[in-house]
Amino acid sequence: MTDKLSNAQIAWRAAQDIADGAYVNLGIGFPEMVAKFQPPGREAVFHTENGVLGFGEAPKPGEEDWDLINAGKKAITLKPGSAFFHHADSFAMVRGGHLDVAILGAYQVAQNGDLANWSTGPKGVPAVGGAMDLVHGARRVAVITDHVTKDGKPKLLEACTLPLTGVGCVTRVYTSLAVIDIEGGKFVLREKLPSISFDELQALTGATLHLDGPVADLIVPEV
Amino acid sequence: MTDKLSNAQIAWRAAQDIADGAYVNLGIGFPEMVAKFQPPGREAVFHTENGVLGFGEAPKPGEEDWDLINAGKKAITLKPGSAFFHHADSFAMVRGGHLDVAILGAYQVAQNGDLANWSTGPKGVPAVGGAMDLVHGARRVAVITDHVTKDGKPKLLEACTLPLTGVGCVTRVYTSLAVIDIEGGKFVLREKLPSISFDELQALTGATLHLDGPVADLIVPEV
Amino acid sequence: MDKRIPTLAEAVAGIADGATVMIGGFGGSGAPIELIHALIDRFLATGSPKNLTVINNNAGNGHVGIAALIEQGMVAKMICSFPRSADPKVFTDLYLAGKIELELVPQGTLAERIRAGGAGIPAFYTPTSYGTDLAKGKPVETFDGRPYVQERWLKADHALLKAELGDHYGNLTYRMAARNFNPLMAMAAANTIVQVSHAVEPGGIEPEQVITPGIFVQGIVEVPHPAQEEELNRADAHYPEVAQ
Amino acid sequence: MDKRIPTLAEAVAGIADGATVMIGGFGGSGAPIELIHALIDRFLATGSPKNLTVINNNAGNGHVGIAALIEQGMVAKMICSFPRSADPKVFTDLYLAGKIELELVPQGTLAERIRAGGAGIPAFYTPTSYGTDLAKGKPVETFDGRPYVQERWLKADHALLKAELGDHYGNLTYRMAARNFNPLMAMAAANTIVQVSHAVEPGGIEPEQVITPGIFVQGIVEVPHPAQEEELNRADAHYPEVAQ
Repeated sequence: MTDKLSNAQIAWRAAQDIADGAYVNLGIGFPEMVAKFQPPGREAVFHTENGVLGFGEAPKPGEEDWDLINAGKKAITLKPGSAFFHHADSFAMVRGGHLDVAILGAYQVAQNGDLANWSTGPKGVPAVGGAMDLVHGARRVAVITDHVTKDGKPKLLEACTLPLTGVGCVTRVYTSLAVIDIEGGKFVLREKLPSISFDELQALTGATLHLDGPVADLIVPEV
Repeated sequence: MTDKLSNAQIAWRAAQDIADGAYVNLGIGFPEMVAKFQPPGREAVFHTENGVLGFGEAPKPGEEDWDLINAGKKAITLKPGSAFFHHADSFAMVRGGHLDVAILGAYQVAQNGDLANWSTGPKGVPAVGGAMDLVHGARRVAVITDHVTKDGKPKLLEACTLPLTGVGCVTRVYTSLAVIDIEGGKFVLREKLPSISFDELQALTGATLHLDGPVADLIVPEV
Repeated sequence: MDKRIPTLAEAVAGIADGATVMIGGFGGSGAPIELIHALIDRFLATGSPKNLTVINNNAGNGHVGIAALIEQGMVAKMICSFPRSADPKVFTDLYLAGKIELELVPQGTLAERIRAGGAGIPAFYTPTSYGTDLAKGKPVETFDGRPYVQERWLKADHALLKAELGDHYGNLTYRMAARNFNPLMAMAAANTIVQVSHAVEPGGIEPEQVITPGIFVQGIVEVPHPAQEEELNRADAHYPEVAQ
Repeated sequence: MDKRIPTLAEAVAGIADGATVMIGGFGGSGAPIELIHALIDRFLATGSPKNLTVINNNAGNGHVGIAALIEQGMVAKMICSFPRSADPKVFTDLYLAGKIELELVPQGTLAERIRAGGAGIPAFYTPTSYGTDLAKGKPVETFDGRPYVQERWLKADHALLKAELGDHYGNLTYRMAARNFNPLMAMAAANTIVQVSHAVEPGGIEPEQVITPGIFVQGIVEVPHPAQEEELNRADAHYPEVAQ
């Protein structure tokens, strides 16, 4: 196995594509990390499903107010210019196309943009939350993920085998090895770690990687 | 022509049927008069389509604030416990069945409860406002009206001839001569002026008046 | 992030010929008179925008605001619930002459269609208008034994709105019943421009008191002491001013 | 008009076996812990209510609130978006044993279905869940070339909610993100009962700051200094209290 980006580094890379002034929803867990890496001089406004816009980072331990949480039920803080609203207004923002970008985790992504990130099958208690709304609402839906599963199997596939979250919704995938766009039903490689060859990357990917112009080096600082 | 109730007296009679604690919408114009005649000891809360609940009477001339108006665009005042909301929430109250009663004017009412009160035909500029929502939203839809048109023609009919506002929506009609319920597709006479005979009333009504128990005297004070 | 626009002229500069424009207000309450008049100024100076589709509960009163917009011949179509008014001459004359189109929508359906546009709901069912002329041609479906009419969302290219407070992020509050359609239209337009009576710094509106969150707003322009349509009409005002 | 109810016991007295009950809150934020515990008290004393259908975003955490309600065996069915939790034992065990029914609904669809119930909209279309297992069996229609799933309204016999301020008319405000589903559920239940942290006189809430107008509320009961589910769970609380 070659070098790969840490989760923090994947989040850093995804953060570089968030424009100044963007309204952003970050999925529960790993994607929340993207907020830490906003480039200097750019300001994004973060949305959480449970009715807060413009929140800030976590409070210090012991200073939590449990009426002020995010969709992951973690305590948050407010920044000047924040707003509260109820769940129907919150999902009007989502479904109505008012979010510029949603960044989500994934179990699997297919080359046509299908996403599977809510269920690993019929075992256990199913839970979907707001993921199905986000994938059909935000103007741009991006995924951050390890390039392969813990046991080394591809997560980028010709077709998802797990239950779908949404159909044809993902347009860019930031992995631990590469940045890949989804265009016209194909994976198009944009950036890859300099330490991995195209053929090595292709071998770790469950569908054909296409080229459309030069592939940039994916260079991410230690974070 | 026999004696008849004034508009104020019709409004007075309709007001007697509004229970304590009722949420009420009064149509533009003549129905607005009902608010003046709330019986002592009873409190109704008035709703207006443009987003106010719990408003009071008109301000003194010269003291109007034109950001504080009712659906008829007349200036109103606030009472303690009032609330503002937007138009979608306002019609959620209407359509969602949260109003106890709506009292509306009518061009025509049919014995099956059909109401025509928005258009006198293809001439002129059509305008519907909130009437079509109110007739299918409030738990009880009552009409107040002269018993006949200005030229003496019946307004209570077997079937409306003017464009409908709603189908089968009216359950009680307060006229200048009588109080009539609509039940099972029939006009059922409940009260009439003592000075008019049943046959005289029937002659002024465009559909059969049914009896279901005794007919009370419609006695209304000078107001 | 700072959504403030310095002038009314810049605020309305992006509205093109043929655009669909939602205009806030119910009668004169909440009507963005200064934004509308800025649009008229632009039209008088440049001949554009024209052929507008305007969405508002009414079709203007007197000779200011929406009535003045119609009077200038800038409006090809009105979508509204109550185009009659105490002084209806402008719209009425054009309508009866067949020179302006009207889509008449029940008021609650109009509000809900606009909200649906903002909320990503392409269609919904309502009992309103079932069995009436206004339901003609629309799909009907029965739920739980009761018939309902299918209605479609309404969206717009632009919304011109009036609010009380507005901060740099576009968070808004409204003054009393001037709220009406304004928060809904903010959601349903691609470009929502708001005249605010007081521009405040971020933090100048309590987060719990925000009525329209800034995500729905593209620009605000401060108009202190805005004109009130009702008062203009009582003074028989015309826009642009005419020699009496 | 005075919608105040003196005691929690009276506030929950009207809930019958088999009732559908919406319970406000998202996780512990906005969860009406005291109302839920009053319902458990009634069940322990009388054996009723049971066979409840409960609508909430989640399926409880730890051993208080909704989790305790489920633990008592009072709940036959949950309608929610995210029944998994950090301490999911109660719901999970019953669900995997086939002893409790689950209707899983995407969170935005859940919110919109509840709002639709309150707003008299029997059905609407959403892009959410199209092409997924959760859309199975639901009508699909194409609007403007894009497929949408038809969803039905959700209503309830009762709603148990938590608010910050409540006046005699039932006008409510909420504290920060504790708003969440509470205002929607207030609209969608025939009998909406709210625990408020501060009961105030009419006029004690500015009309522009009312979030839930009183027309949607049947009763309020004052619960000063309400418990916070998250804090109870961090203290490993159980309801009713158990010997450790």
